[in-house]
Amino acid sequence: MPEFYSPAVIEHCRHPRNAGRLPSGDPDVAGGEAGAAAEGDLVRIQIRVGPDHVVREAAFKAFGCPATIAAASLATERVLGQPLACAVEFAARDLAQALSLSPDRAHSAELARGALAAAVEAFRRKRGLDS
Amino acid sequence: MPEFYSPAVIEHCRHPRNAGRLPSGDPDVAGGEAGAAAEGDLVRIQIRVGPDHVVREAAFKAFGCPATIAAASLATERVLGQPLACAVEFAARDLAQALSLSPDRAHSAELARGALAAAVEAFRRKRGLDS
Amino acid sequence: MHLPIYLDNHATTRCDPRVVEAMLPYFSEHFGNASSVTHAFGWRARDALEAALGTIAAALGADARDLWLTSGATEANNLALFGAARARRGRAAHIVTCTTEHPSILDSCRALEKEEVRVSVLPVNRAGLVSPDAVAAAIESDTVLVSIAHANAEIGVLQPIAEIAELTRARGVPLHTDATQSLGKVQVDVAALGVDLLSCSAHKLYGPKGIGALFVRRRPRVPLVPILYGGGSERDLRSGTAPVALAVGFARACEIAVDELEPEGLRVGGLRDRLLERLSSELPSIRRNGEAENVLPGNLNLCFEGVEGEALLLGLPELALSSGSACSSSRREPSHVLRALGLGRERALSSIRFGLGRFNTAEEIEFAADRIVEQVQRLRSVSPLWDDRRA
Amino acid sequence: MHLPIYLDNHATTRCDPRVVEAMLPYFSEHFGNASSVTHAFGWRARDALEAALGTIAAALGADARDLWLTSGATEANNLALFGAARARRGRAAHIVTCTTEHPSILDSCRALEKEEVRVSVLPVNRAGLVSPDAVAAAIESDTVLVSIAHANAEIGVLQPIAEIAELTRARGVPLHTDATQSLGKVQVDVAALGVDLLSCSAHKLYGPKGIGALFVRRRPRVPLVPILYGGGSERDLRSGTAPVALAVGFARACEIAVDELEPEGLRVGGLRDRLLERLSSELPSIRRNGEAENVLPGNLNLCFEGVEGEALLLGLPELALSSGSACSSSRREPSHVLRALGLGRERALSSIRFGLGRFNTAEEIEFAADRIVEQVQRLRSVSPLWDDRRA
Ligand SMILES: Cc1ncc(COP(=O)(O)O)c(C=O)c1O
Ligand SMILES: Cc1ncc(COP(=O)(O)O)c(C=O)c1O
Repeated sequence: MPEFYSPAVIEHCRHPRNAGRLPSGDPDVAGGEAGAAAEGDLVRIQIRVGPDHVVREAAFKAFGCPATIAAASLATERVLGQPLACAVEFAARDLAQALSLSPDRAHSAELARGALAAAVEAFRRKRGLDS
Repeated sequence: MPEFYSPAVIEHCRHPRNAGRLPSGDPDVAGGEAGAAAEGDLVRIQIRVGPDHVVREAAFKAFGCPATIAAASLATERVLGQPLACAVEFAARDLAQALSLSPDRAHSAELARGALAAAVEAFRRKRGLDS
Repeated sequence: MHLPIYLDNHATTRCDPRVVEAMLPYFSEHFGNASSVTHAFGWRARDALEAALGTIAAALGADARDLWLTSGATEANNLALFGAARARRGRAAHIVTCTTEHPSILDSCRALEKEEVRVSVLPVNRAGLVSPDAVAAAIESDTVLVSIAHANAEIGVLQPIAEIAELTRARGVPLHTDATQSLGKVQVDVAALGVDLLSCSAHKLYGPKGIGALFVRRRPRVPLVPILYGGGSERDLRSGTAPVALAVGFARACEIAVDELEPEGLRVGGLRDRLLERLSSELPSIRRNGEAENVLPGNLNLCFEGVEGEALLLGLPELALSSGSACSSSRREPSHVLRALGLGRERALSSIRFGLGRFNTAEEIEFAADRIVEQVQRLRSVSPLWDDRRA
Repeated sequence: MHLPIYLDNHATTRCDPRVVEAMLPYFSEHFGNASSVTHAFGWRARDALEAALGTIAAALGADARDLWLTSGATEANNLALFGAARARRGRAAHIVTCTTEHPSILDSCRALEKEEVRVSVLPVNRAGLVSPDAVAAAIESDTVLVSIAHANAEIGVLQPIAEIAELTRARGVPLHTDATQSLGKVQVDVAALGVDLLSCSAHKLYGPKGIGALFVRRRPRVPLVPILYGGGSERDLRSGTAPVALAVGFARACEIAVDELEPEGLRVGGLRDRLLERLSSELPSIRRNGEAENVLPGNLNLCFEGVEGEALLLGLPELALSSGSACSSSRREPSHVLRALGLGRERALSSIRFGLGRFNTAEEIEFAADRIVEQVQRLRSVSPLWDDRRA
């Protein structure tokens, strides 16, 4: 699909970073999801957050078009080392641009951001932090 | 035009028999015509009739499609040696068939017959014969 | 083995070198216009055209006089539908078709609705089959045409055309079938099928793109008006300079396909079965879409649960495959055919169409199976749906 | 010298070997479907198609996005006329054209009249020219299209399109021109001509039969509805699998024609002038039909008084010539174009159309002249009309 997808999308889709799952029972792990399989895209992202509130580990699973898989992959890569407070902003800003997504695939970046935001939110809730 | 025209038409059109004119002033010569240039076909046939009322010579001029030229040519060939009384019948019978004319070119045979009939008629009139 | 391996023979096919060879002299040597009646270039062209029409017609069990060349099956389908509807000249008209038809049928129907033609689009069952009884029941007093494809372009299923024909004939309604995918792959005979109109296209059977045909039965004659006018006689259904070289190519393509129909059907069907066997034995949770019995030999439409089709194709650059019909895969809409079978969006988007054909080899199929198994496994390991299913 | 000599280049042309060479790889090697977006076969086809569209558009001074490939000029003309008329969706519509148009225009108009579209068919003068003022005067408030061919297929005369365009533009009415005969022979530029729609066909400029195009200006956009539906998007004017090989051939044909336009125009025009010079110096009473100034370089339409055209052609088996337009010469109807010039049936039937082209040589023209002089003399010696004239 070089026709539709940038080299970055192709690279991430063929060699996803951080694909997999973290043990959801761990107290420092939380996850979120966005999308719906019935709609054709589902992204799940988990994060492990250090005591310093910095994201130490991330993992994703995605069902969807190559752009969706790539966006999730790139988001988990970028979120590493980010303080929780601005993790979503840092990781998800300009995802669409970084992957050169065409406007009709911008939705994919939104899903990655949504799943990440949900994971951060879930972590806060789990820890009783204010969001 | 092998597509439309039989070998007989092609042969007669490329090598017409008896093309030309007889001296119309001669007392034993008479001519007739059929068709109209404005309609796309004009056939003139002249005959020279012997004292025995047998056609001794014939000539034609034709403007029209190959079938018309061929029909006139064949008619002048066939009429030679025919007694005036049955000249038209003998010369013009089955002209269309002899030339394998398609139904939409049957008109050509009609013109040759018409011109020949007119020539016979003109001869009769010229000589004061009953028609 | 040449990569990528072409497995998209429903979209189009490689022009058979024997077809190209047959066409070649008609470009620069015998290049006349078949309607030039005054010289040898024209006669030669017309002879070639008539011989070609005869050969194509013979492949359909039809008479050459009942065959109209078109620019492809799209035009043939449009001619059948618009031609039949407009022949009513403004009087009420009704058409019966089904949900799994090609866009050249369904979009034409939509356009006809703007011309006040009523259209009944019948459902199909899970197998992709339309019910002959439903067709019969849908016929109204002003039905001008029933149009049901012979073989479907995505799931390859063969509709019970002969059965439908019995019912339409009893009601006096003309039956059209789009045989674009079936011609040259399975037996196609207008008498056996009992159809009044039939569309086909050369490029689906190893012929050139840009030529197809519509068969129009003369007795009883189906009333049709042309969609292209220009110099034909009153009863001509199609005007325009006949593309003689393409017609010759189409004819040669038919000839080869008919000659090799049985052995090729077995060979290609065997490759398809082998592919299915390998994939289903090495991968859990794959499902075949559509009827499994009455299917084109080269067709296989599979749903790989938990794996999105485009992502899978991106992992398979060595294989030329389609995740839907060629026409719709630029938008990310799940195939209307798969949806018509009752598949949800997810399952439809997880499906891949395999179209095996004349030039595929056993070696290619083994290679393809290896790669597909590997990629499906890899993507499933990334898939949240696969997680859920295992849970 | 190869016999018969082809002098019927208005009917169709020999596909240039360079064109065939360009097409060849797109039959069996790069054979993909340009709408297959999921694999390299499709991308390659789409790239080739887009490059071809660019080249064809450039030959017209147009933008590739304004160009729609069709199966030929017949389809392009039908699309322009039906498309414009039906875009009115049942509201009153009126079309202006002229008597010397190709049957694909005139027959379409006749069919449109059955759909309640009014058509004004303007006369031409003795030279074959339509009057721009008459066009302007014919425009009504509901005129949806003016359609006047750029060059006539029988007498080669070039209409004053740019002048007409000024008047139609002032009235806000789209102008269509059928440039089938002119493209590749004389300069054709949509901006210079000022047209909104333009039809052309590859096989008239040494390209393959079965492909043509309609240029449709986007700004201001001419409202058109398609005549072929099927899988295209809402704004697509044409559906159906694009014949990539033919498009590549069409493009190559345009490229060559544009490259060689001037020298070839001079060369072919020179051959034509030489033929005319020889015939008119060696034969009395021959008359040229149509305008003598603004004519296609390869066109010569001559009336040989007293000699019927078909009979003359039968005497000239070494020459491939037409006694009328290719489309109508199977019925023995005098050319509607010649009749439109005011020629009587006799004179029209005594006319021969010469279409000289790229592959004609000076040697061929001398040979042709020899044979024609000989045969005209022979047939005049058999002609009663010739007798009368001499009398
Ligand atoms: C079933 C079916 N009908 C019609 C068509 C259209 O054929 P063509 O490309 O010849 O217009 C196709 C292929 O695209 C098809 O698969
Ligand atoms: C002026 C003109 N318009 C249209 C056509 C039709 O072109 P095509 O053969 O591409 O349908 C022709 C030739 O036949 C023509 O000469």
